[in-house]
Amino acid sequence: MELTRRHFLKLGTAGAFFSSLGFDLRPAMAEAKGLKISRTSETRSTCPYCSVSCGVIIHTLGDRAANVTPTVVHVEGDPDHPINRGTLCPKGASLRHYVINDRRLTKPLYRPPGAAHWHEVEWDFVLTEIARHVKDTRDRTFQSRDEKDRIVNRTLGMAAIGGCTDTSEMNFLLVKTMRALGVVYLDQQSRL
Amino acid sequence: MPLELKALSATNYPTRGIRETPRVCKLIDVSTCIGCKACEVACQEWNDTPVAETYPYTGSYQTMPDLAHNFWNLIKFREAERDGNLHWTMAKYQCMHCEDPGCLRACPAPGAIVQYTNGIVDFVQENCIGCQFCIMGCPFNVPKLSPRSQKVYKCTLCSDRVAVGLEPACIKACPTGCLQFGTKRQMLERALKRVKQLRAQGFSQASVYNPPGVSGTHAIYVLPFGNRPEDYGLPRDPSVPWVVSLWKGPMKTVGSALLLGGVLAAGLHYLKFGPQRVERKD
Amino acid sequence: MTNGWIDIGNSDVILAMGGNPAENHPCGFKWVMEARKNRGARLVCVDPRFNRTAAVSDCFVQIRAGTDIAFLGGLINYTLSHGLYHEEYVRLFTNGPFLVKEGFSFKDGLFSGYNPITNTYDKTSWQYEQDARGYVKQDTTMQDPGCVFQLLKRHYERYTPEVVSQITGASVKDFLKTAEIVCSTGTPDKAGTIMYALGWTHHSFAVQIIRAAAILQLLLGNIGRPGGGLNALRGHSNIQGGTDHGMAYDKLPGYLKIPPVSHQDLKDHLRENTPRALTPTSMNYWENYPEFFVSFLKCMFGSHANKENDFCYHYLPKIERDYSWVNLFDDMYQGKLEGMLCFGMNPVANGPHSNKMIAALSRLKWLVVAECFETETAQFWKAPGIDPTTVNTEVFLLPAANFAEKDGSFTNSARWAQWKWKALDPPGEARADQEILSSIFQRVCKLYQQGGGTLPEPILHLNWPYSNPANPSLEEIAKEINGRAVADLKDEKGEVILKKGQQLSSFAQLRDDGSTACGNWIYCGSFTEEGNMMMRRGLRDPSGLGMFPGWTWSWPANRRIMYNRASCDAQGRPWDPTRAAIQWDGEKWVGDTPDYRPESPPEAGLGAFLMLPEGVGKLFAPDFAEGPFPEHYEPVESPVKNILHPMVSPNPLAKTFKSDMDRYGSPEEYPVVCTTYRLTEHFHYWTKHITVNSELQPEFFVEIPEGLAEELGIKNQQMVRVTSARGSVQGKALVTRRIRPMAVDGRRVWQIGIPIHWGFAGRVTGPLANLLTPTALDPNCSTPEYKGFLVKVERV
Amino acid sequence: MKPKRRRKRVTKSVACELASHAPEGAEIQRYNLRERLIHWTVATSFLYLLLSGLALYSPRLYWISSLLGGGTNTRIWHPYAGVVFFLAVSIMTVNWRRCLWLYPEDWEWMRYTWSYITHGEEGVPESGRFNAGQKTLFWMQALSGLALLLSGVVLWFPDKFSWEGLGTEPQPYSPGASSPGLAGILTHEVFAIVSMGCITVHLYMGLFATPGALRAMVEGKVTEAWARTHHARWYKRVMGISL
Repeated sequence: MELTRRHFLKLGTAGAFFSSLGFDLRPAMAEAKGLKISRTSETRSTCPYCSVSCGVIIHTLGDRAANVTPTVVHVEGDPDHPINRGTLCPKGASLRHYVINDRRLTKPLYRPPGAAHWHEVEWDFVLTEIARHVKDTRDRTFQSRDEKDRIVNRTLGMAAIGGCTDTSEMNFLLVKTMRALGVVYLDQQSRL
Repeated sequence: MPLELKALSATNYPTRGIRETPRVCKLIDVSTCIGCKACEVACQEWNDTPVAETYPYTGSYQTMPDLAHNFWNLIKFREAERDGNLHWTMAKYQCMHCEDPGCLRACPAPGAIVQYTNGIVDFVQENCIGCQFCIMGCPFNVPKLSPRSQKVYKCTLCSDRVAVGLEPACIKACPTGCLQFGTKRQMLERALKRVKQLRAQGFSQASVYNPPGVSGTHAIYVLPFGNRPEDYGLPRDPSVPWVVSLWKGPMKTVGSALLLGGVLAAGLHYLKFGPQRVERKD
Repeated sequence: MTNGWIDIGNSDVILAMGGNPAENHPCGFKWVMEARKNRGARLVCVDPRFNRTAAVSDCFVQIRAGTDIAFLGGLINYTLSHGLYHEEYVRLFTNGPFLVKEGFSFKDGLFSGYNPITNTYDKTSWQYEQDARGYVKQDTTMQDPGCVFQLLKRHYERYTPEVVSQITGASVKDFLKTAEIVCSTGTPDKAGTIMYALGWTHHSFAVQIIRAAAILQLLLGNIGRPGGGLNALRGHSNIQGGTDHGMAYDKLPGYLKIPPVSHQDLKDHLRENTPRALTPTSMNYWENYPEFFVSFLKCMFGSHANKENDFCYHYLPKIERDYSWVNLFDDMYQGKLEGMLCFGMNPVANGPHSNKMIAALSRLKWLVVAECFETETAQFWKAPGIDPTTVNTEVFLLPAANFAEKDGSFTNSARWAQWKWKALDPPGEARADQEILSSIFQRVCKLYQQGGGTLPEPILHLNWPYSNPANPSLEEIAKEINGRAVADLKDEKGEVILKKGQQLSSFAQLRDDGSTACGNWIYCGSFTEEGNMMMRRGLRDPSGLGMFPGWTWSWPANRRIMYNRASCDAQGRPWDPTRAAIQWDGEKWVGDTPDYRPESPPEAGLGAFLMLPEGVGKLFAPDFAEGPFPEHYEPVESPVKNILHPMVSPNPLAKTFKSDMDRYGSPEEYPVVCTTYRLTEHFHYWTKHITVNSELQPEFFVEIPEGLAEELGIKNQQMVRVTSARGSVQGKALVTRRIRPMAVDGRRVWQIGIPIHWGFAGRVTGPLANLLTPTALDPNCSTPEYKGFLVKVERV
Repeated sequence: MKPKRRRKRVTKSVACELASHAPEGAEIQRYNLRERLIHWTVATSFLYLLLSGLALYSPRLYWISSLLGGGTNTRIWHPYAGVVFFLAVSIMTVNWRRCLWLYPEDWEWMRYTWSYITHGEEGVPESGRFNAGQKTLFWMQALSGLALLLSGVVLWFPDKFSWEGLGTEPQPYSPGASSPGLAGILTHEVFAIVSMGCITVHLYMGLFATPGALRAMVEGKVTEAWARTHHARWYKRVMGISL
């Protein structure tokens, strides 16, 4: 849900007039500093950190016109949110740096066995390789029946963990796909 | 809530405009501060004050020993034993926005420090000449010089936000309601109510910190142990340093009078006695 | 959480124990402050450290890490012996009047039925006396010595203030002060809440701590009431959603069970999971397990699932033992696994015994990590002290989008499923996790289609109804989770209530005949024909209690307070009219969504706890591993013997491991109790990548009490080394008065604290706290014992 | 001290300085090039200090900073000018230390100050190269200069001279009056006023009240009559007229 921010009138004249001898500084004083979020796009989101799940507003640069690549310029609490009512903790308040961060991963990385460094690779390569590994491991370690000849239909050589940092929908998809693959080693942060 | 000027540094002519604006105030209820530092981050985030890449460990939970040119809002952590009970006090520290600001009085650059009618004392870096007199004039040791820009910075009470009807960033962020914002009257009322509550809870010394030495401030505190402001990192009886008062007051007058008097005396002397001609004896 | 964050503002007494909400949930803690300011509520903090919650509490008591059951047992005893319990509530809404079978006993730290060889309990002697119809015999006067209430009294008699003090290290005075405040809410006009988090769950008897708290809250009549409840604060924004959607080895979405090996067909499984009502008034809602389970299978396998093939029951894997986290890594360490997919998780940092985690990972053939940042897990092969050339694991590190770069819902600990919107695209080539997962899965499908392989059907028959199979939209998945009618749904009169293909609006519409498909029954109603309920932003609050029924959507059925029937007396009138969750208006229950049959009059006396076969809250719970009543056991690594029963000192059922890396320390060698914790400035292992947070808390440190520092000659900011039986960490000392020495059983015991937020990957690095933590598990939920283990401290 | 010995030394010094002997009726060299260079260095730096100082001293005069390149430039260059000024004055002091020393006859002269001011020439003792008024003015100026330099350094580097900067315990709560910076402000202000007072007198005397004085400092020469009138004793010594 995006709301267009109200357009705040700029106060005073933007171009301040300085008389040559600096006698009158009043116009400069009367000019309010521009509000940095007055023309940003607002997106309602939820803080990804703790389980209070505070509402946050992400302010992105630009009005989403075709030629704009938005970046986050500010994050603030969502004052409408009944729990946090606009407030945030020091982690939520620094969310901008979580999104815009020079340490973010931007390329798939691959580390062959025994290598001491990462290799930048293409998506197609990693997806193909992973799919092959998944299938091979499943085929190799799939157990249809246990030692007592009971149907178990499970993949014992593969584990999947994760989810708590992601959406419920992603969690569901993870459970759905992993159970279909027969994975029994399935767990997440809730146990930790 | 448009900003209207009340006072400009180093300016003799009247600056006060005709619009009436409510006087704003920040209330810091120390008894509800959990030291989460949301205000510290909100301040940095809103004001885009970048931080250093290397960080010294202070040996306590406190972020840094003192305010900095790019850190205008600091929670001071102190462990104190009172009546056999351990108290871990956390109190936010920032510009107090004095009604009678020592910084503004000490500043020699016209318009580098302004006071709006709503009570906000703001530094206008475009006009700042970097002389640091404000630092000496401040009884709270708040303004800090940026080594890079050679200008002085401090909390603006988010004048840009307040001007368009938003609350300061720290106030908005504060999760526990320890920080509140409104008119000075409302905040004083609220503070007194809270003091009453605290006294009923056994904090017999609870009081409001609104130091009269600077004619009151636009950031006021509720202190559970109001008799010991030092425990919260606040000065006991802050006032504009007498040197600043003397310097910007009587001394300016007397000095100017003396100088002007000297020039006048010289003129008079010239008129009455004229120059001393050389004797022509030969 | 049984209640919710805002509801804490309705409390009179708040006990923060086993959690540090001021530090870890500041925005939720706001409501504690509101309660204090608006209601004059009192906040009690019980913790091993004087933390930020303690700083603003009315009463702080320091206890030794891992002695929570002793403290809570003391509170239970105080409540019972001083007659402070809410008697009518206990009679109406708990199993206090239930009679327990004759043979039940407790002696020397063990309940009846203990088998020392298998180290398990035979629970038959813990069952209720039943009458001819199979219903539980009751004594409503609660005087029968065999009734739960009397058994409870007897069990906790031993927890006198003196004993509590000896075990926990808190003084008798402090304990009594706490007890007086906490146990003051056993009256209809008072409500008290308990806030807990990982300080309780990180023990080898974690579940029993929470059980003890539940018993206390039931005795005080606080469950189901506004301002009451037992509130798990939880640690991650969507940990609740993850749990709800079955991200656990033994669960399926909606807390359905992954079939055990013993259930060889669907009928078995449904029968074994459909409980029988234990009282005539029990609603026993799990009775509907077949509806939920079949609808889930329909959702999974779509048209392939039909009655004839048991709805593809055998496409699901079966389990026969614990495959949870620590077992997973133990098996991995033993070389039993080949590969792992890891989405947004960092086991090296957050599992116990990091060194074992690293050793385990290096025995994998392949590892896939999808993350925003390069984590310790992704780069485990270059961890300090590891020679990368010796590690043969193939590692794929996939750049993932973060929260702002995708939409979807997070469910908070108050069960609110809240939709969020996408703000911008992921950076560079980063992709959303669902796209990564689907792309992998689609490729796996293709491989199976092309080259066959072992049992390809579950994969090829998996229902994949998304418009872009390689990148399903989360909205489509949300609709799938909610569920839809597979055929026209008709009511008893034969009238169509929902047409084929329409979204379901309530789990009451679920069928076990395959005519409905539902991904997660508890989320049924979250995305109906009216649209996405999780997007709602209504701010109406008719009750004035902060329930906000129009704000997003809360499971189950948009209910904000669980067990809310218990907030009213037998006649359906609220215990406290100023805080009415629901009430009977003569025709139906009004207020919050009732946790009850909406039209059932109070006179019908239907049980208030509708999910339980008992129909009432369980003071006595025969279904937990180590006993129906919580008993104090020492942590696996403890400085002292259990003074209640020295022969059974730690939890007899606690699970420990036997590999060469699993070592446990003795108090002689490791005399100091250590606990790990979070700081408010950091989030888990994420924010060490962020400058701002790293500035607020720049470095790993060790919180050491002043007296211990003096003994060891340590000054503030000096480097110290903390060593456990498993590893050691070095950091600067933070010498503080906030942790005090304790007299435990006549001995002086020191405690130290270690924050967890650092690791070897990040903008700022530091030692992993989990290098120290033990691999000891709770028998019920397999949570490791991160809190309260033994270390030694030295100056470097 | 023995006056006799001192006298002797002075005589020698003056003789040294005035090597060139002007013929009767012609002009006398009063200041050599080096002296004039130093004087004008002092004067220029003082003028800059005066203007920039005035800009910072009073808001009414802040406009002067515009002439000097703006407030920030004014603030930046003022202390450097101060250092130049102080160095030049130091050289001047060393050079003129003897002719600027206050001797017993100067104390005698001072008794006739009023008479000197009112041109009531009666009884004003003849003066040497500089009269006692000039000497006093110089010393006041030099001492102010020293005080301004010292206090100026404190104001130049306030962080170094804060309590923290000085290595003592931080005292952020003591009202600022006790901080070295504030002492600096007070000192700087007082001596700036003294200094400005002195310069007023000096300028008046040099530009208006004593025709020929400016020429002496520009061209270095004075007429014999001028010398006789204003510095009779000096004149006689230069001319070799016995005392």
